[in-house]
Amino acid sequence: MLGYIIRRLLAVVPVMIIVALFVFLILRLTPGDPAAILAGDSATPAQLERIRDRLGLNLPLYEQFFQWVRMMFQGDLGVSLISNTPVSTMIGQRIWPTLNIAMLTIFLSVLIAVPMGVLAAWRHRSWVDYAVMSFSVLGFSVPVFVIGYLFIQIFAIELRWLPVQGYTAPTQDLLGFFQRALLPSFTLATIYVALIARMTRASMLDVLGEDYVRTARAKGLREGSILFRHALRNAAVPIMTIIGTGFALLIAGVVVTESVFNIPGVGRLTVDAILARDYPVIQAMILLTAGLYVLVNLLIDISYTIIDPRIRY
Amino acid sequence: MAHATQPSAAMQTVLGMLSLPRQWRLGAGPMVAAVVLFLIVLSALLAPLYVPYDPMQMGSLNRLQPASAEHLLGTDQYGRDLFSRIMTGGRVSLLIGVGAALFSVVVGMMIGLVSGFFRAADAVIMRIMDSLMAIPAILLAIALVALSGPSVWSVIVAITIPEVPRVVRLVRSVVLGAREEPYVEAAIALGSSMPKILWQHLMPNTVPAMIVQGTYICASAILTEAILSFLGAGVSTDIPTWGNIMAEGRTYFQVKPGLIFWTGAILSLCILSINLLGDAARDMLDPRLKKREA
Amino acid sequence: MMRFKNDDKSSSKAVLDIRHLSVRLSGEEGPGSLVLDDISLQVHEGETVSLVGESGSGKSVTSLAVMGLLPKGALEVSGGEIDMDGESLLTLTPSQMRTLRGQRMAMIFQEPMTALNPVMRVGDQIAEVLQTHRELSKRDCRDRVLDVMQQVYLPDVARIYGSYPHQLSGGQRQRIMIAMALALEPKLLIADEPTTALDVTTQAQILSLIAELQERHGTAVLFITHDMGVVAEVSHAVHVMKHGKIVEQAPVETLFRHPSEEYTKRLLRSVPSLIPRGARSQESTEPVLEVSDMQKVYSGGGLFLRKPGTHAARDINLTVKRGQTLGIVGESGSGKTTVARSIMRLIDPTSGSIRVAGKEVATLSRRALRPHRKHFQVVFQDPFRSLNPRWTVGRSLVEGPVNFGTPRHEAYERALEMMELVDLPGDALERYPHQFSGGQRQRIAIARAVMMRPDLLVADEAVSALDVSVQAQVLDLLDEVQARLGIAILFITHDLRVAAQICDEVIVMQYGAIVEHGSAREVLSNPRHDYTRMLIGAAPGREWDFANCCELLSA
Amino acid sequence: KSDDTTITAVMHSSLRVLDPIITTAHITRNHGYMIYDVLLASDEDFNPQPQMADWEISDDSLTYTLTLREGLMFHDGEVVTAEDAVASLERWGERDSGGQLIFDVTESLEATDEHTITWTLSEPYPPLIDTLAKQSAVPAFIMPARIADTSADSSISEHIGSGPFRFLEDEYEPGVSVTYERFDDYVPREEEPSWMAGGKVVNVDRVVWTTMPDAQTAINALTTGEIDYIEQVQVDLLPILESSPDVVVENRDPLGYQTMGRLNFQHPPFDNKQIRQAALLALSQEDVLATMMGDSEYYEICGAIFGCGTPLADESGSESLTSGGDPQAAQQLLEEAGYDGTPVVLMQPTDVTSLSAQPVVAAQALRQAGFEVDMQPMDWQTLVNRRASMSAPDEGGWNIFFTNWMVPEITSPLINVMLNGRGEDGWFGWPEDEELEALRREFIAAESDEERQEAARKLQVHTLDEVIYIPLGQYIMPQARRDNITDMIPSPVPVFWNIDKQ
Ligand SMILES: Nc1ncnc2c1ncn2[C@@H]1O[C@H](COP(=O)(O)OP(=O)(O)OP(=O)(O)O)[C@@H](O)[C@H]1O
Ligand SMILES: Nc1ncnc2c1ncn2[C@@H]1O[C@H](COP(=O)(O)OP(=O)(O)OP(=O)(O)O)[C@@H](O)[C@H]1O
Ligand SMILES: [Mg+2]
Ligand SMILES: [Mg+2]
Repeated sequence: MLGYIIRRLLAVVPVMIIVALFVFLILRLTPGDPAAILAGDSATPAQLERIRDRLGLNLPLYEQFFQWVRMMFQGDLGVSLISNTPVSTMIGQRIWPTLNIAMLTIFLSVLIAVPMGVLAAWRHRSWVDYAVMSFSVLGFSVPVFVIGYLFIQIFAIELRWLPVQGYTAPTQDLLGFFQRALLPSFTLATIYVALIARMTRASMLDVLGEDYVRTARAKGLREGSILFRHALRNAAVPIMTIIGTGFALLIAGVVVTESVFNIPGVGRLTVDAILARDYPVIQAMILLTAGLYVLVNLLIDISYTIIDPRIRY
Repeated sequence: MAHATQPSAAMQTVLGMLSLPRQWRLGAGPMVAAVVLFLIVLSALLAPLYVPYDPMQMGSLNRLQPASAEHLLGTDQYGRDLFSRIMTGGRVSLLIGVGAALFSVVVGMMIGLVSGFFRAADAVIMRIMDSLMAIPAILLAIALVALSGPSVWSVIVAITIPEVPRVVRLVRSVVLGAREEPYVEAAIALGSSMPKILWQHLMPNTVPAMIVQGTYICASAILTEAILSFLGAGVSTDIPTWGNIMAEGRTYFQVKPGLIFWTGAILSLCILSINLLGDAARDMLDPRLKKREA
Repeated sequence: MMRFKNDDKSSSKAVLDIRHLSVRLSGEEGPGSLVLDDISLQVHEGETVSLVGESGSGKSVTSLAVMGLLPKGALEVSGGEIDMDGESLLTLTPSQMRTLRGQRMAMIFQEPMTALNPVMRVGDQIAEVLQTHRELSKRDCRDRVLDVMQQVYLPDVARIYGSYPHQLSGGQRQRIMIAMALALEPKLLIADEPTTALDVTTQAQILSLIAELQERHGTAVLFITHDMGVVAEVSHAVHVMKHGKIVEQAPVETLFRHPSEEYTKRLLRSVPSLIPRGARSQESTEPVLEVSDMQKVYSGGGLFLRKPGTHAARDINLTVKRGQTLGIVGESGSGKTTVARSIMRLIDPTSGSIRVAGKEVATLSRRALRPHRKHFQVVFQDPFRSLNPRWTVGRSLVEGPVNFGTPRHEAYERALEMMELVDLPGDALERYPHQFSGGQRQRIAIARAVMMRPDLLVADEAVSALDVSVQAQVLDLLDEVQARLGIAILFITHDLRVAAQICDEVIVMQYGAIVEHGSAREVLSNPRHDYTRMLIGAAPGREWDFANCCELLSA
Repeated sequence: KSDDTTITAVMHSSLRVLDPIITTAHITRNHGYMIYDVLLASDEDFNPQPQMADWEISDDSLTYTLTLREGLMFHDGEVVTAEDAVASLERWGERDSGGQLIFDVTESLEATDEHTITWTLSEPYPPLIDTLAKQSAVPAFIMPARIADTSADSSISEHIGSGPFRFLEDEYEPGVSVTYERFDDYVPREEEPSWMAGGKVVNVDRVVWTTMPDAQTAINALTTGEIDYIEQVQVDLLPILESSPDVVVENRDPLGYQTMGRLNFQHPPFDNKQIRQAALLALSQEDVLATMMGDSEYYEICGAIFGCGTPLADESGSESLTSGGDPQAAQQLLEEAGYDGTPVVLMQPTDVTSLSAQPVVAAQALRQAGFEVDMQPMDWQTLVNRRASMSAPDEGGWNIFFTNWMVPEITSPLINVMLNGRGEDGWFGWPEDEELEALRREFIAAESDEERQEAARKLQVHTLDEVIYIPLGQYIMPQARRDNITDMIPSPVPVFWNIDKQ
């Protein structure tokens, strides 16, 4: 197992290389020109050309690539083409809000969704089941911003319990963090709750008919421990996967929610960078997410072996 | 939906006439769902025949009208008839939603089965998936459009590619457990080929998860399409799609909530039906559940 | 001299009282057919009542009905009453039922593989019973569990406590089930074929354990088994079931000496004799299976630190010739299944050579092995899980032949024939595995393997769940196929009677190694190794001639 | 520091480029006005006024002497010298198109002493003072010489000016927020503030510019008082604010924006003058503006290429545009011109709200007039890239796109980049038009206001006749503030001096 973990961690390197190459190619294939956004509307072609030279955008592709890779190996993520700030500083500022909110969201989602799904499976085709399904349908098909606006309207504007927008770091003011992170987290959580609850239900239904559930009943266990200790654990692998990939998605940043609640996270950073073709920022962001994904996925994979001892790699 | 029971009965007879095996006949709930879905698809397909206005016809003096006899659901910010737009919008949206869900599930399923079953392939495939997962859909969409021009298909592909690794992970996770089941060993002992074991023994285990994930992808693709359109990487924003109507309606959320409400309602109805059908399908696939029916 | 239990318990308090119980299939359209038809039986304090009879006759369903655990939506009680200690069980609320279960009534399920939670350590699964019903500290609880595990004669309890079900042998799992049921010393114990996977010595120990429990607590035991020897030794009274009805009931001695019903007589006649049959003429010397110096060590796993492995098979050497049957008997957990699975290449042997029909298979890749699969087939020890729960039985049956080119309809026809041969109705092909009884599933598994017409058949406890008459029928079937096709059979069993009747040669295993090897006659009537002697000495009902309803003359 | 007054303002976009010389982005220009000062500035009557310096013009109009006033200091504590000003002007001159014209006729630009800048020309250039004082697109901001020495093609990396606010580098998060602090050593002029001219007296301690990508959120935050000010409110969202008594909605900028369309002269069908005219005839300002803005209070139909409400405004030749379009005439003209149905590639930027309606309305109008229209959606960056492509429309080129200008950016032929007839050297669309060039020269040479007006009128007529570009009218984006924010100066650039927070 230890060997496996080490092998997986080492695999970060090829993953990064694939991602780097891929991203680099995609970016250079996409039309758009950071020089143009730098210079604004009334720049002349000659001026643009000079800026492009200056930014190194006129070098041959492979040279740009190797230069970038070389810098990466020296731990230098480069400088934003647009704002001229070091990319590491920019990401450093932006990653924490996203991470913190992602963790809160996943925590809330799991807390709410798993019992919901278990209940729905337990009371298959009862009103609980249908209620969970209706909630999930809404969670899937109502755009996030609508949920966000509704929360804001109710909790921030009508009731004035929580602020409308913004972000406070938990290290700075824990209460402030929760006040500002609660609405966005719940907003994000709706879709995850929907997804996780459905998955839990689906997975539990498979398990509840198994003989060992009957054995557990024969032992006189309470329904709760039958469901959560015996059945849920057997159903947990796909649920864990959904939670894991959900978390991975969240740490990549979720643009719409970040916009609605004005959270300075990496989601907006990435989209802004893509729209401005700020290559170093995009490249660094994607590499970072790739790295995080490798890590999260490794954790998911390890969790499988803990949940289900029959799973071996 | 009050009148939906009648066509349901009719459908029952039709199915009866087709003399489908009994286990393929649906209960009342799924039956209604099937009919509703059928009606939605049909009304989207036939929209050009019956909608009162050209869904792209603007009237600058007609902006954001409330519902009236003239405009059943009012008009949008360009003075276009909302009813006509919503009904027509289903065409592109359903294509994208269903297309993206189908593609990602099918592709993800194949890769996931192989990856989950063969330890040797797993390491390589999953690392490629990890890499794919990191590419943002937006970027992909912009690049794809640049390469092949804007079209519904590039939207579907752009949405599908980042979705595939997640499906793969899910399928693989189910397979990792299922491959240890004795009946898989039994199949090996009976000389079943790998494709057969993957497809016939292991795949059905993934169906419940795939139904959940598939409906989710379907819905989220319909909504994501709007985001891509707004980056110019999708279908043109004046072509109505449910995603576009809602995304454009975002600004008018408080001024004219109908833009989002009605579109959201029909989308929800659609997803609800798909969900009900999915549940029915999974129950059909699981003999133990079928028996547990009340 | 056979000693039946003659102390009459019918005067003591009835712990379990079943009156006119009927259970039927519940379906969407109207009331389904009856699975249990007007069953009545009583078990008194300290009494052991055996339930024997045809496989699929409703023995397990009866016990599930008592426990209130009939599968929802599939089976339901349609009439009658079940009382425990005078309390009507059918009217209890779920939570009242819950307090009864585990504490005052416990059940040992028929198929331990599926009845144990695959993702929980078995020790914890036992501990759970204690934690639910008793206030115990963690430490005490663990000690108590280890203690119970020792009582059921599990070896190496510390390792087994931390093992998962799939890491245990069939008999070990079964003992876990037993430990779980006995942990709280219940008032009523329902044991549904609790010893099918146990070798006779262990079986004897478990049976005396139960007897001891009865002595101390006056536990009432409802004992379901196919092993007439066991019935003869443990029961006070016997009920014989057929087609969902109780056809005969009598005190044990009466039943064995003077069976009245034709079915009972037939049943008793079918009990195989312990005396090995005469050696068959050896036509062929062509070896179908040759195993030499095979070893298997299961690695220990562990998240970070590798735990020590289990050496489950050591230096295994054996040969099976065409048309010959080689029996493997031995202690539970001695590595029999391991040997079988290695031969089938379902697990990779650690070292050694395995040749099937002249082909070295120990080192072949899975892919390269596939074309050879039709030459050797296996019947698994746990038939339920070896059938895909989502597939109809028919589909499972034709899978193999279709893989090797038989047209589907032809394979179906053959499957239909096979159903008849193993005494299952033809409509069984359209049903799903969970709708069958344990013995029925086992027959399906046998049918599936035989359908393939292999050169080598590995049968791991293939007839343990069958009532003796069906068992006889299946054994005949095997015999016949063997005669016709010259199949070589590797037959793993705990039932020495069965071994005596069908094996040409017998291997005795203990602690992963072969301790004795010889012709069946030699090994069974003239054992040399201590362990073999012990084994034979422990065979239940050794002194009784079931077919003739009297003591064996030689005994 | 808790009793500091801070104004939190949501600006129209996020500040990501910090160098006000390298880019023409409005937000960066606004940032420039916060931390830098200018030598001369224009007041609300478009008249140049002294700001950092006074000026004198020699009688032969060839020598300009600018004298810095006392007390000017950079944020790093250094005194502002003429050297700094010269270096800054030179860098500006490389980037600004108006500046380039001056440097084309410059003989020398020198710091003759610590406070005096002497600018000698080789031939008279009447608009020099106006150009130095203009407030858009690239004002001549003054920065320390060491920073101004940076090449005009790379961004500066130090942000030190002599303006009324200091830039707090540590608190800057690109794309999120910028924080400015009052520069205590700034010495304002005595005069009343008027647009960019006059005394810049700062009454608050800090100004924070944040970006809120979601307009709805910004409005909600304003109603709850989490922010103080929104620079631009989408007109459609104004009804939401009606119910908030402590929020004031008003027009700060009297001029607003001009929206316009540009055709590609290099490729068919718009290489044909008649077809260009047909396109112009097909369009109606009313339709475009109403669709864009909804409420007619916030737009103005205006046929003047230099923008209405400006000194050179003149609406000759724009009758069809301003009176609802003339599809019949367009159709007829199109037929006469022998339009062969070549599809017109119309680029539609989808991620810029203020530009998403024009293409849609125009496409509909053009189709009605008989054009084949191929409207292609794309993000603004792709558009910016593509409009620079001179390839044929079906090979990655284009035929029409739309954009908006702040009116001060187009008020005169000197700064209006579209009035350039030098073909491939000119602005996207690349008309080759000798007459246009001649008219522009005539304007530059004009000595009196009358001559200038006349030249401008000729340009107006010529521009619409040749369809150099199509003005589609003017619109205003109202601003919203909490009512405790007072005394904000009306101006095209939102300024944070003079403003107070109660
Ligand atoms: N879930 C079910 N659905 C339908 N039929 C069932 C179900 N479970 C059991 N049966 C049927 O009920 C009958 C009695 O089954 P039961 O398991 O009680 O037999 P049994 O006497 O225990 O047999 P065995 O000795 O083989 O275990 C069988 O014919 C079986 O096919
Ligand atoms: N997957 C495994 N991992 C670790 N140990 C195992 C595993 N499978 C079996 N064992 C151990 O190997 C030994 C031999 O097991 P095996 O199943 O071969 O016994 P058996 O002879 O078939 O016993 P029984 O008669 O009880 O079925 C047992 O002690 C068991 O605990
Ligand atoms: Mg049974
Ligand atoms: Mg075994």
